[in-house]
Amino acid sequence: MNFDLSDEQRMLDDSLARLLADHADFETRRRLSSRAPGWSPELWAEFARLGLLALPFDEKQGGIGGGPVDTMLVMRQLGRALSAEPFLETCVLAPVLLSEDGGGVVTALRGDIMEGRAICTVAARQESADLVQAASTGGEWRLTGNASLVPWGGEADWLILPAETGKGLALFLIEGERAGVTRRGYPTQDGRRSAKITFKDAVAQRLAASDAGGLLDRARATALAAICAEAVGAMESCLEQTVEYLRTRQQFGTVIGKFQALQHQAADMVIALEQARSMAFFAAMNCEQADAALRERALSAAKVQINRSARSIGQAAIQLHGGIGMTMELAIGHYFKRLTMIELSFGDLDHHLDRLAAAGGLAA
Amino acid sequence: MNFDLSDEQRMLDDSLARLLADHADFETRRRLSSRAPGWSPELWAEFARLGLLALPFDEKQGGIGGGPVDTMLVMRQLGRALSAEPFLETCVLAPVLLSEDGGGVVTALRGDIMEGRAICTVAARQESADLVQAASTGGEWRLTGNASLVPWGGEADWLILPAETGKGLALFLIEGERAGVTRRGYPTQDGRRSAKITFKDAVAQRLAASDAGGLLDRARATALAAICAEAVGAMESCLEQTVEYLRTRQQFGTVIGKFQALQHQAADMVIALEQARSMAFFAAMNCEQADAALRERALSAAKVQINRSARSIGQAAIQLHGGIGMTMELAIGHYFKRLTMIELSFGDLDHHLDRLAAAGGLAA
Amino acid sequence: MDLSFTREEEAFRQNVRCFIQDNLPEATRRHMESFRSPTRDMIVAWSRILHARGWGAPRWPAEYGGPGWGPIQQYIFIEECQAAPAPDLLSFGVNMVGPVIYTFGSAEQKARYLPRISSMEDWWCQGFSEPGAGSDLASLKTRAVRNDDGWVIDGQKTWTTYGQYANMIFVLARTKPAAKKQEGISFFLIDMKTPGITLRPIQTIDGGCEVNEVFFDNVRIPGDALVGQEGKGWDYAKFLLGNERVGIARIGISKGRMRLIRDAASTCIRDGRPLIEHARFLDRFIGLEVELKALELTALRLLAAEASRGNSGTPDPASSVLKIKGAEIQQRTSELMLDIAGTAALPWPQGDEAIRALAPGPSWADAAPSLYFNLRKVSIYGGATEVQKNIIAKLILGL
Amino acid sequence: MDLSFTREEEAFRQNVRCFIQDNLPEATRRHMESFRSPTRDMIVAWSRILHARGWGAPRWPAEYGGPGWGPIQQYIFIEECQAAPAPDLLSFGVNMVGPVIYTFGSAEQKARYLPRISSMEDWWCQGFSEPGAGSDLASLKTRAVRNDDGWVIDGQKTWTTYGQYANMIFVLARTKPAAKKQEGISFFLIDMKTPGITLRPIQTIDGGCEVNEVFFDNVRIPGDALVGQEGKGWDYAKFLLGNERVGIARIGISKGRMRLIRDAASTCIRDGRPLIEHARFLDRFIGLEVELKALELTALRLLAAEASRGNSGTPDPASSVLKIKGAEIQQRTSELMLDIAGTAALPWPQGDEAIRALAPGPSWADAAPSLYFNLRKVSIYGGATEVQKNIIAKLILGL
Repeated sequence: MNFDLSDEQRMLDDSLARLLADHADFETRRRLSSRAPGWSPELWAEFARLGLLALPFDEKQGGIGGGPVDTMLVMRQLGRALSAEPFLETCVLAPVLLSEDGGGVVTALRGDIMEGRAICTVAARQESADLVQAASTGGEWRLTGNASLVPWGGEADWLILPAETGKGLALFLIEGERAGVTRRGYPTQDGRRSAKITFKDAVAQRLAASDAGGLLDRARATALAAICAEAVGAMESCLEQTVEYLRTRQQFGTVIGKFQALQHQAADMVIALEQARSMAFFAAMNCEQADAALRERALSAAKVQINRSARSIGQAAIQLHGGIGMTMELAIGHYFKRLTMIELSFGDLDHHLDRLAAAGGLAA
Repeated sequence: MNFDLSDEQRMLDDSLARLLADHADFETRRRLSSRAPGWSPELWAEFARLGLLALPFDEKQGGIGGGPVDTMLVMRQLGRALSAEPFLETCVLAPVLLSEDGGGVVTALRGDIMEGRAICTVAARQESADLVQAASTGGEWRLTGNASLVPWGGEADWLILPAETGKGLALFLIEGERAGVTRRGYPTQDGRRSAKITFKDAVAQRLAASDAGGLLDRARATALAAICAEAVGAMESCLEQTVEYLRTRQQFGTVIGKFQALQHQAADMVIALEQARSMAFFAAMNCEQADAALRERALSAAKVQINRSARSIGQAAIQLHGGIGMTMELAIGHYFKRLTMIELSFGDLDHHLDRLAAAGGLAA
Repeated sequence: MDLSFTREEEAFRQNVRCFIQDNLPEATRRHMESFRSPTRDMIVAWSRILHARGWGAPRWPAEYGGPGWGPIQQYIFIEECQAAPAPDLLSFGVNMVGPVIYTFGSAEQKARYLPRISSMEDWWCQGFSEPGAGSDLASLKTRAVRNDDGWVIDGQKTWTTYGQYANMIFVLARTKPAAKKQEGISFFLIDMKTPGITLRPIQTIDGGCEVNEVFFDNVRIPGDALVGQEGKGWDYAKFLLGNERVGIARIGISKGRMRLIRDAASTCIRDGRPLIEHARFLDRFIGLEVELKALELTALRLLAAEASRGNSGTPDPASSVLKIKGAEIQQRTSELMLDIAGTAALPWPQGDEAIRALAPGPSWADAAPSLYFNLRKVSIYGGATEVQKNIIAKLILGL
Repeated sequence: MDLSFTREEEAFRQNVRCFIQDNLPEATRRHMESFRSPTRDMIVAWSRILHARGWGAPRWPAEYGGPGWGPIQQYIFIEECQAAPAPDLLSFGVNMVGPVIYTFGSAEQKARYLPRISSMEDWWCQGFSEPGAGSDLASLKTRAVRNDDGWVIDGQKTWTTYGQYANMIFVLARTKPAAKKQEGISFFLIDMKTPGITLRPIQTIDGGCEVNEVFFDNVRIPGDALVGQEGKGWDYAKFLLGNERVGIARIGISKGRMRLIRDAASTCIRDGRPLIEHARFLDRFIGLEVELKALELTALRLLAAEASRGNSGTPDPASSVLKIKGAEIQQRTSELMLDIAGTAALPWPQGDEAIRALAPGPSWADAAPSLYFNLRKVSIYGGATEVQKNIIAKLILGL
């Protein structure tokens, strides 16, 4: 066991941090979030130049072959910078779902993603109301149904989604602008965008996958670990902003960071952050675990801790900022909102507690 | 609605407070608790002189006819003084259970209780393992079975308990020293005493009761409200002792009560106490409520709050005292222990949350 | 000691309830039931309905146009309104500046302002906080300099709720710059249309623009804008804030919200069962019900104590308990709602019904996170939780 | 970065586990499993078993008789011992005074004491706290005055755990009364049989007498009782306490206790079902499991960081996180046990098996409240939670 970064990892981490510091300051971020697409295509191009977009793809497929630790590093930095770029969808979920398909379209798409030419999102919600039907006629698959709350669904070039074929679940790939696809995008609470997508006899390509459900679960697990790391980055930033505020804000003739009651609340934030950080590591350690039961248990435990820490750190950050923390003008509120939405993503607290309870606990 | 005491109540409250201040200081209390009976017969005699022991009995039966508010006042003072006198059993539970019986033995017992000559306890646990069997032969009722955790069971002159007659539950009265009764007393965690009692063909008197189960429930409700008030008294004292300690203990060159983090913990104790105080009132308001469902819901809500406040106040009191709070030499630890045992008495937190859940909530 | 409501009190409650049932506009009720803030028009319309009934200033003595109710009646009235749920009366008028005016104001100020407050002809807002004076209100910097026929105000206020709707503002300003912090502060009543006053809305994290910055640039006001004595403004402000602390616990609102939460959780199906039947949710719901019941009784105890000793003018420090716990409970109700909404809380339609229709979940789902974000303020404003704990430690415990 | 244990580390764990399984006396294991503190004899016997295997001082470097393990191995070893559950090695010897002696002591002190520590021939206890110097340890008053051939100690220590079993005590005493608080304190090694030392046991609220007051009345000790330099005692004490902070989180003990709690809750039937299947209990259990897993990884991260940068001698302030959270988790495990025991926790048999048999519930039921009461200490000793938060605020956050 060691927690040291390799030289490559350290370099990646540093370069990304610098890149984000240069291109993703809070004011830029705010301006971007006010209209579609909601992220910065320029920054995305920089991601491509940095090799970030090739990171999670297999070396055999022309990628860099990064593992969960690399994803964790990247997502943490994105979390720190409140990045809204669709990395999670395009470079964490999609690579797993595309991984078993060696066909021409997919190979081309992989290339496009790695070079920053294509954004690919995934409709991976587990709610049954969202299940799309797929019918095969004349060698063509056609999709009919609705997918709601698809992140960047209105803006992505490509969309991957599970659909029911009548003979079980399969994965499909479809272009965003395809005939029969209606996309209605809208803003979300955290300054990002989502969409409701309606399919009506829309021609789609079935992805090769020996076990579509299993592959989807693996993709979700990888994404869950990734979003835990994003949350840790956001929490780190919350803590830093709060400490900076405590160090500078004057009330009652002194900086408020001298008040012991506030110091202790900040100390509680440190503790919650350390616990969350540990469980983000735990998620990364376990998200590629072959034993699905062990994997899901570990990931649920991680999300439980992340959610609890996110809630307490987010709330404390606002409380310690006082009124100014309630305004859209300061970054801290945006972090709080993003953390709240991360809590709800890939299963909320109840979902993961239920999963652990059904398994009889973490150590069962 | 008004929360003012009547003149009589104010007088009772004051006299009792003075009496306890004179007779029930902590050192006396500690000495008493080290051996049976565990309480002070002298103080009990003073209770009788004060009219305390006649308080809960009906005026028709020679008592004073006090209500739940009077009981609340008394129990709060007993809680403040950490009194171990068996008032709850003899003067809260027993009067209800005896209330429907006008026979000679019971009339005499009531008189003896009011004049301080008899201690009467009640085996009122709801656990089925404790159900005693009653058999009627030749006009006599004989009890067989075990009763565990009977408060002051080894010392009381009389014992009331429910038993199964074969035709339903009935209430029985029996002398402690009766043939066929084996009593094995032992100390409890809060410096009081309890007993396991074994009955073997022990002759007992059946108490008149139109509905023994209902009467028992009413007695338990009255006792639950009473113990809530005792808890409030104990919590008040915990807070006072803690504040006094914070005002006098010096560390880092100042009294520790100047540290804001400790001040805020003390403020949290105030909040928990006020909430508990309110729910002790709520329990008193509702313990004689005729609608059993409403009554039980209200009492469960009260006990939930009392338990939560008791736990947080007790723990905070020890924490704020530091090491010295961990010792038997200081009163505070004894209060903490008593509060912990009150949490477990007449239904713990789980029991009352379950009851509220089964009823669909407090307002359902 | 009588711990239940008297027959008269119960009859009073029934009377109030019936009036609200018959007179609260249905659209307003429905809007409030979907966990949204009332609009300006809803507040004005409802205030005028109450005023027509003589209930436009429920806490005021009869001589100033109030109904002359005691604290228990006032409490019942407010609880019934909040549970309806009806919009709150505008606190800045009836609960804040009104009592200051009738307690410390001149005869002329009383005659001019009080009727217009209870009839909601004037919309008042508050000019207390400043960018550098939040919890530490006494460090405020806005200046009022005397000139020939009045005062000239310069400075900046912030967190002025509903400033955009207001035609009047009450302001704390420093009239003696050299005096010690709390001294030399005076209390002014100012017409918002006076030249030199400008407003800048502040968008908060729930997406709303309830609050504003207010700038005073060489604002000339008449001499009779001053309330009471020059330099006594701090005392009047303390009186005002103390008055508000029982109401600020928002117990009636929390009770009404708990009822709506129960309804929502009864219709929201998770894993084949209504959410309200899930043990974890029910436990949290019940835990909150118990705390809220306890808080309600704590408030009643405080009111009863006030009723039997008479209002001393200075707030009972125990009201800090109400403020802290009331804030905590309000925040926890919004967390329950967020949990009911689940992922349906993600979209941010900002009032666009077409977008709302695209999202899964109940129609109020987007209101849940907004409320959750918005209610972070309740442990910050009106004396932050930390400040209230300082008050308890100092004034109740003597630490 | 490699976030799993290496094959070598897993093999090491297996090796340790087998040794414990084969060598831990069955009666000791059973005693520990009923949530009771080990007796003196159990501690001594088990320490000697480990010592015979060469593991009597698991954290020490090889040159002083330790096994020369790295931090991860040390962690695995301690975790396996605590999970067994085996008695802890006596911390005052191996983890506290031992490292002080081999880091700051003279060659002669090392030779004399270290072997007797790892073999448990000496039982060490701690003389740090005083009645007026708890959290504020630096205000201690015990004096050491130099005389011809040594020192004379006068004063009073308290909270001396297991003082009744000890033959040696390490003591902080003031050698320069005029110096500033932290200065002028020195560190001494003292034989408990020296005339003038008396002990008074302190009974704690769990009923135990683990701790003692120790009185020093004109106690004459030799010159070589001083460790390192005169006046540097405060630095040595900080080194000692910092060393202890990772271990003080008692993660292995909490893990072992969680296993026992799971077993207990699986056999305890409530309303016809094992308690572990009740949603509320299971939620609390799982919540604690998650926190404990997180804390374990936090500890490993700290150890790994230490392993890769080398022990600097000064404790990482992040170890305060471990101390706070470790204490909280220990306390919460005991609350879970209390809840399992329910009313069966009421009797207080104080070791009397006949009384224990009279009470309902499992045989460990009376140990539950004792443990609950006893573990209140863990957020007080070794730097109270409040002091640790001060450290975090100051040293990590720079506030």
